[in-house]
Amino acid sequence: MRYSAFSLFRETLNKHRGWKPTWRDATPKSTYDVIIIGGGGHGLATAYYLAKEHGLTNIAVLEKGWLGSGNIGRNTTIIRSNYLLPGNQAFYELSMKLWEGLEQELNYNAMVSQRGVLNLFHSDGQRDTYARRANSMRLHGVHSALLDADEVRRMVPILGFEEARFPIKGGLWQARGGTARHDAVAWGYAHAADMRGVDIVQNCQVTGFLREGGRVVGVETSRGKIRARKVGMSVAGSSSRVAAMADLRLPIESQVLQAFVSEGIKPKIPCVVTYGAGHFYISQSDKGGLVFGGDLDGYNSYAQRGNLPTVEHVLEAGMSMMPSIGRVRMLRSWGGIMDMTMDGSPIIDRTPVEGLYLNGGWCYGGFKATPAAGWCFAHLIARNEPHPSAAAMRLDRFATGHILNENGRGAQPNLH
Amino acid sequence: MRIDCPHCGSRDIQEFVYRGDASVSRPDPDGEDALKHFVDAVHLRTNPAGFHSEHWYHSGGCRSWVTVVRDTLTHEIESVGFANEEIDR
Amino acid sequence: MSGFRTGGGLINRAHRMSFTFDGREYSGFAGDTLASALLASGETLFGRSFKYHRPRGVVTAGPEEPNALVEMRKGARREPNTKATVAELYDGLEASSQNRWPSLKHDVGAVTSLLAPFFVAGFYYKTFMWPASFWEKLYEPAIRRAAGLGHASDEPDPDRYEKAYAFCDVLVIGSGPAGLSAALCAGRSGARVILADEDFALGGRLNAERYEVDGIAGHKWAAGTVEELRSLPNVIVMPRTTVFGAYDGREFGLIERVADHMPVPLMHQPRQRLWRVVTKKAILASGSYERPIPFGGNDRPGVMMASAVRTYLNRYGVSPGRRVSVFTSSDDGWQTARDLLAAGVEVAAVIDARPKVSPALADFASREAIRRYIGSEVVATKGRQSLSAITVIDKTGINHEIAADCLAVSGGFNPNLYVTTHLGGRPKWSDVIHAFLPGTRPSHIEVAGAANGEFSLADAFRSGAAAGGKAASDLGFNTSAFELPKTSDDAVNLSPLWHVERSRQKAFVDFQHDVTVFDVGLAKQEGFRSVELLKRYTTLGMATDQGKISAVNGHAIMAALTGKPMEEVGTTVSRPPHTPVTLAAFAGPYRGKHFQPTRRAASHKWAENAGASFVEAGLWLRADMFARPQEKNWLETVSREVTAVRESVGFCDVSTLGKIDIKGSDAGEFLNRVYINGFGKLAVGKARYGMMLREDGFAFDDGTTARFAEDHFVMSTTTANAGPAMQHLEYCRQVLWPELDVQIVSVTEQWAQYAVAGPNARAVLERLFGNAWDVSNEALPFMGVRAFRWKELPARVFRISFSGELAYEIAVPTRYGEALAEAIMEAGRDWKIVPYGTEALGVMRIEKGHVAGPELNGQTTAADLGMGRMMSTKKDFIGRVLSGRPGMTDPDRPAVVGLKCVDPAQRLRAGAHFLMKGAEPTIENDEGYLTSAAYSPTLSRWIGLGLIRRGPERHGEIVRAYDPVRGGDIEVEICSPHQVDPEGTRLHV
Amino acid sequence: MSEISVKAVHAFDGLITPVGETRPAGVVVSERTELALAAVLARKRRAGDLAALVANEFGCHLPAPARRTEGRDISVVSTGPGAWLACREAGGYGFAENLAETMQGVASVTDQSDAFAVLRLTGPRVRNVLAKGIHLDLDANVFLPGHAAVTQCGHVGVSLWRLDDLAGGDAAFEIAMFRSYAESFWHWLSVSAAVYGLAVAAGG
Ligand SMILES: Cc1cc2nc3c(=O)[nH]c(=O)nc-3n(C[C@H](O)[C@H](O)[C@H](O)COP(=O)(O)OP(=O)(O)OC[C@H]3O[C@@H](n4cnc5c(N)ncnc54)[C@H](O)[C@@H]3O)c2cc1C
Ligand SMILES: NC(=O)c1ccc[n+]([C@@H]2O[C@H](COP(=O)([O-])OP(=O)(O)OC[C@H]3O[C@@H](n4cnc5c(N)ncnc54)[C@H](O)[C@@H]3O)[C@@H](O)[C@H]2O)c1
Ligand SMILES: Cc1cc2nc3c(=O)[nH]c(=O)nc-3n(C[C@H](O)[C@H](O)[C@H](O)COP(=O)(O)O)c2cc1C
Ligand SMILES: [Zn+2]
Repeated sequence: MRYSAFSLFRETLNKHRGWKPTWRDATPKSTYDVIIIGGGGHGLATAYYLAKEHGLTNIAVLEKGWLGSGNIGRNTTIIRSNYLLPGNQAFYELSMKLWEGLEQELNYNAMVSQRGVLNLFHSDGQRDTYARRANSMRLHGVHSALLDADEVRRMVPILGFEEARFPIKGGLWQARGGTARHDAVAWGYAHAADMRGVDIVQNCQVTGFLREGGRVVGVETSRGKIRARKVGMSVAGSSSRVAAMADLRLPIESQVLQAFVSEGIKPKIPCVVTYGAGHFYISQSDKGGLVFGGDLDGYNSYAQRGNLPTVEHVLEAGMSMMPSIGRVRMLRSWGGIMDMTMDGSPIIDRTPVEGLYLNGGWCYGGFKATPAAGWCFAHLIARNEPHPSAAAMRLDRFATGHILNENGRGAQPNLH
Repeated sequence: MRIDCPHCGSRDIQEFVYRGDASVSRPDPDGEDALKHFVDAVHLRTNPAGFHSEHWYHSGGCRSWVTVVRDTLTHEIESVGFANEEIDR
Repeated sequence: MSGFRTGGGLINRAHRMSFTFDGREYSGFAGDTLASALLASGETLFGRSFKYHRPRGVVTAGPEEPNALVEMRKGARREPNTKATVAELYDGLEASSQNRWPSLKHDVGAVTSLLAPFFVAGFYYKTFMWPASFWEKLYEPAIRRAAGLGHASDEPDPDRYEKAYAFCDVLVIGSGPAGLSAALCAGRSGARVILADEDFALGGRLNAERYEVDGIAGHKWAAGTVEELRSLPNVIVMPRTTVFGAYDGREFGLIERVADHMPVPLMHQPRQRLWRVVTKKAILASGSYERPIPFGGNDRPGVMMASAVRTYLNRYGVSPGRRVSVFTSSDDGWQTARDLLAAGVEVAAVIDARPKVSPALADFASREAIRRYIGSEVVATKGRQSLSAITVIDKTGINHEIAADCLAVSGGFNPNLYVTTHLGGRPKWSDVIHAFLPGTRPSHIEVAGAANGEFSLADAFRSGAAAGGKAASDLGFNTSAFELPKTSDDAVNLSPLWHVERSRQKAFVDFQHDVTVFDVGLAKQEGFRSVELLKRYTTLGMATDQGKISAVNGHAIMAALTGKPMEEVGTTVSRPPHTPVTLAAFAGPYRGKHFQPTRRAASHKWAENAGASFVEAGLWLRADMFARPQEKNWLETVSREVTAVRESVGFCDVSTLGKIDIKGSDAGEFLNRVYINGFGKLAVGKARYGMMLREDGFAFDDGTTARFAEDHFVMSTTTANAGPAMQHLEYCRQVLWPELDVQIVSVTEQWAQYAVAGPNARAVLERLFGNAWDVSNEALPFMGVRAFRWKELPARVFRISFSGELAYEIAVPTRYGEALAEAIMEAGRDWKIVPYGTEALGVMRIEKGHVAGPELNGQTTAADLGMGRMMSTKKDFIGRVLSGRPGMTDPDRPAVVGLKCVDPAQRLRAGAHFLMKGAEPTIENDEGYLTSAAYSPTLSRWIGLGLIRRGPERHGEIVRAYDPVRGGDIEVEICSPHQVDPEGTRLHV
Repeated sequence: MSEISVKAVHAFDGLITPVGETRPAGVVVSERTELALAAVLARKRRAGDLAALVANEFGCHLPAPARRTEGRDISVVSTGPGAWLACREAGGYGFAENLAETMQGVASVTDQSDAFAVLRLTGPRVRNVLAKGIHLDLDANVFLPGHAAVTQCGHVGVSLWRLDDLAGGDAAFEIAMFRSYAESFWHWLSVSAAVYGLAVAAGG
């Protein structure tokens, strides 16, 4: 059903009796053309673009829990396309373009909010690194700006300029960056995919692969065997576990990343701000909560929760960056399982097992990638060849040495 | 989380730096297929959900490298020992 | 006006306190909360709800409060969303209402209430999509302004916060009857006990009920017990301290509100203290939360929890109303009626939803002549901004309107089990108590009392004592028999009532977020059936109270709608913090200037006096230049410093570079394996430049390493990498090659080390050291090192050079660092020696083509940095094998070159990208980028280092340094990185 | 050229001052400026010989992990596997040099006298202060005289050891940190101890 101010008005008169499920609660069929494992943002977007751009209709998305229970439901919602390396930047810009028309495309308000992203810097060295990045963005045709301390102060006066251990010297600004309502992205893609006939199956955990002659021909699930010509994995933090069912080892470690939300307050922070002297980033949700996070806890974990030292580090940086948030209270903390790769960049590629495709390794940056990841993964599955914008995100890059390491920290996932 | 350092005793994880899977060892650089083995050792991980044997460095303490066997589902630590039992103490 | 002060209560009537709410003056007593004092003054309207801006009053008497949120204090100390029910009254307290404009009584935002039929759950996902650009401009700002409750101050929080650590055998969470008896049992055994309670008064429900314990009033028993506990040396009692989370390693997070009950903290006192407590056992005795019954108009100010009404009566001596009715589905509501009568308050009616009540209750009602409606429900309420009447539908279906200014509601109790779930435990449904009980949980957490669903007072004592005794004896302490206090038993006899179906008015499940019973139904209809989806779609349980009193009702309604049993429907995950915790408390003292420690070199004060400015280098502060008053700008200063070094002599503190002592009979072999070049054969008394890779083949760190003895090297690392380098070497030593005899220790801090550089450097050293050693070129040639004595002190000299000039680095023990700086200045006076900072250092290393941080950025290989040929082919070393991957040896990779501006008047900036002349500025035409730039006073132009595709083959070519973010696009010539003295003759003089 | 004098500057020079109400003081502090320190790292497979040597030369055991022992004119703190910090009052730079000679081939010895700044902390509230920075159980019955730890205090790495109690019964600790951190450490200490009163020991 189509959503609009008009349908809302009509349903209000109708006491809202006519609303249909946002997506059907499908029961799995025995065979599909394509099965996507994982009902997160990426899996749902992939299914949607497979249907819309590649004309496939016999598609299922299998989700082990409730829709959106993974990282799409627990991220800090930052979207941006301000990457350094060409292998990444073109991809994230494709994503940004897709974000910009997303609501109209999906007929669902995911509250994409281009309020701007400000990355602070504190030294000449950091400034030069950001200049390199900002110029690289310009070469991609993407606007970027390098602000000095005064311009930053005008934009966000409540930053900790005074008494700073690492004084703010300026910032990298991307006006088109911002946030989106994370859950609604999942629901919107689910809604739009469902409208195109995609089966979205919740509470259906993939427990193994059906293989014939080395090829994957379907999956075993908690709800029985399901056959498919092609199977795509979009399971984020579970990539290694699912890949292991196909006897694959991936260049991935699963680590926990925490995020936090404060009690709701009146508008205080106009854009997304990240700290350059510590791990901290913050924005304010439309509900008024300050949504913020920091660094990984730093060890392998599937527990979906973290520990206090990280919380303390995050807020030591947070209070240094924005000392007036001190008397606001933390309402809730949670964790997500990050599929951290060895170079901090993702993988969208075929696997060595025929019929099995991999979209993973999104580390803590895959929310902004959602539309483009779906777009490129759909392309890969449908055409069996990488999309040009994701051509660098190959699985064999570690063997060939074509590393995509944005921060230069090396093959150590917890340092990205 | 606290790690029972075999030298120092029970310490907060803040004192430790994590490195990762302790089951991978440095391949023989002169062996056959050394390149492939190095690619795998440096990059591929079993990444189990459950017990994981991993290296931590007690940087804020005795500077030992220790091997911790820990359940990645519960964070429960089963054992801690020096990373290389050969090391002189 | 409706509430009033009755007699009794645990407040100190001798200590009157005045305070303001929305600018109006009120008074209360020590021991009051803001809520009790306002209720006593007859206020009913406390705030406005989140979405519809509906008038709201107090619902509870504790931290589970959804409605009565206020802004406390003013100015920089203003804090939003404080629950009036836990805000301890102090003299001069200032509070104001929030989420309303212009005033609490007249709130324009309340028009949204008229639009409520549109504003059902999730409406915004369906609209505001057209035109697309209106979202940021119009819709979103409007939504953001309407949302959000209170205002935070924009000024930095002026208060201080502290952190602290504690260890104990038994942590008891909650000081009600269960917690007190647990603490007593464990404490008397000698175990180290910490008893924490978030309340300022210890005793839990003992302070709120009219219990008798061992023949005395319950609160007196509590006070006596607390006194005994405080007298035990092994017990720590912590009031005003919330256990907000359970973490791994048997650790708990606690927040102690040290000074929130005062206008400002005392001198030297923190406002709050964040505790991390590691315990062997924990006993959760956190009690329970009473849950409401959603019925039409149940959010009207005056509708309260029945147990809260008792708390106000018994603890604060306040009746929230003059004519109170009770709506209950268990015996507990009757208790409220009893207490009201005892306090002399009129009970208008008791409405019990159960078809039958016990004879005892019936007797009681008859005896007291209470109007009672059994098998009946409240379906509607009346009143403008506070309750004036309720509508009851009796079991025959007849409506009765009953005048009442307060309605006490009791829908049963939910154990406060949240802390048991923080480590992944899941609650389990109990059909006996019709609530969730602690389910799976870590073995070190025991639960007692109401938190464990043991709701009677006797059970609380018994289970608390048992848990405390067991914890202690499990830990090997001798526990003696514990005589349980004598009390009456009170049964609950609950029949759950999840909502009143016959209501026509809006029935609220989540008060703060305005989630109604209708919204839950809509969520179900639209497919959001999992309780987690229900939560996210409707925001049920996402408000500042985290659904403590509302969530289970919502889940039960969903269970009924979907026809599923509660154990299958389950409940949402709760997460720390248990109740909201001030952000600043997590930061403690480590914020602002003290965010990270600052490391100062021995010359710091000296440099400060010499006019230095400083720059952060990791945690260190380093002098970046020594400006003179007459100098116009930094460029003039830096150029002067460079010129002084190039023409005469300068000196620079290099102490912050990492220095690592490497000793042992295998030290040479060890270095061979970590450096790409050979060190095993380095002669004693010599130093060599070395480069280390990571195992993945990328450059890790560089520096010179000197050999002082066959079995003794001193390695130097970059300042930033000193720690990681140490860690890496320890890994190599301990894990990779434990068979080697190598010992390493950081000596960075042992030595203050200064570079003395320039054509006159030797002359200065001669003057400085006299005949302590032979400074001639023959005796100490380039790359020679030596240890010697200077004024009885151990000292070292290294003839190495970063500046490209004749240079030495001299090291003495750190406490003499300042003395050495002075001595060098003195010795160099005749040559007009100048101190120089990191800026000049940077210029000179660029002139000399020495790579540093901007080139060693973790993305470059040794070959990229022009050191491909340094990689030994005779030995293995870390990173050798993976350096051979095709992507790493690709000749197209950008490699390091020097750059100079074609037009000497133009300025270069690092971060510019290289484009061919005439090429379109697109990423396809990107050739590389400028890593470092500096004005070279030696060459009188801006020069730089850069990484450019096939760079070394392109010397002499002119390309563009394209820097659109700073408006730059200038021509530069590619050249050798070594732009000054490329032959290195100056080094060897 | 005039004669160059070399004056030592100690890590806490100019920093140590009383804080808060100090009658009576909860914590008393002094800097141990004359302590000579040396890192002693056993050579491969020579730990046994080193222990024998130390017993012979100084009449004390090499301390077990997390312990400190005192011998003739020396004290030794365990800092890691095969690693100790040897201390001698007024040992000067000769201390490490002589040790190195004595231990030739058995241990690698490195002078650390100037690397660390050492404070002595005593007083009735010393544990309360340390508990604000150190995540270790310092209870009087748990962390005993002769116990030692290499750990962190706030954000600063420290070595800590407990001495015998003072005559009046107050506990006494010494805490060592890299000297460049002195100013930051002092800030932490003075702020944490202010409520109890921080006094400077006579002669300290
Ligand atoms: C705290 C936090 C903050 C973050 N912040 C940001 C940010 O600000 N910006 C940004 O761009 N990114 C951010 N991210 C990263 C981003 O959330 C993820 O990269 C992205 O959501 C991953 O893609 P997804 O949505 O498809 O993953 P998910 O939502 O995790 O989807 C994967 C799904 O697969 C399902 N699944 C797993 N195994 C199976 C199986 N065997 N069978 C069936 N289904 C299975 C899971 O249940 C899950 O629903 C953050 C992540 C976290 C945790
Ligand atoms: N009549 C009924 O139906 C009924 C129902 C439930 C409870 N009760 C009564 O309640 C009492 C239960 O005793 P109890 O000891 O189990 O609970 P309690 O409610 O008396 O005490 C719990 C205490 O824990 C504290 N607390 C809760 N969470 C905390 C946290 N995270 N950190 C620090 N402190 C925290 C509270 O401030 C409170 O003081 C009995 O008196 C019982 O009769 C009666
Ligand atoms: C951007 C964002 C905003 C959130 N805002 C709130 C909020 O206002 N209130 C709340 O209770 N939880 C909020 N949450 C957290 C969720 O309740 C929940 O913790 C998170 O989705 C992870 O799920 P889990 O805790 O159930 O594992 C928010 C989460 C995100 C990602
Ligand atoms: Zn240790």
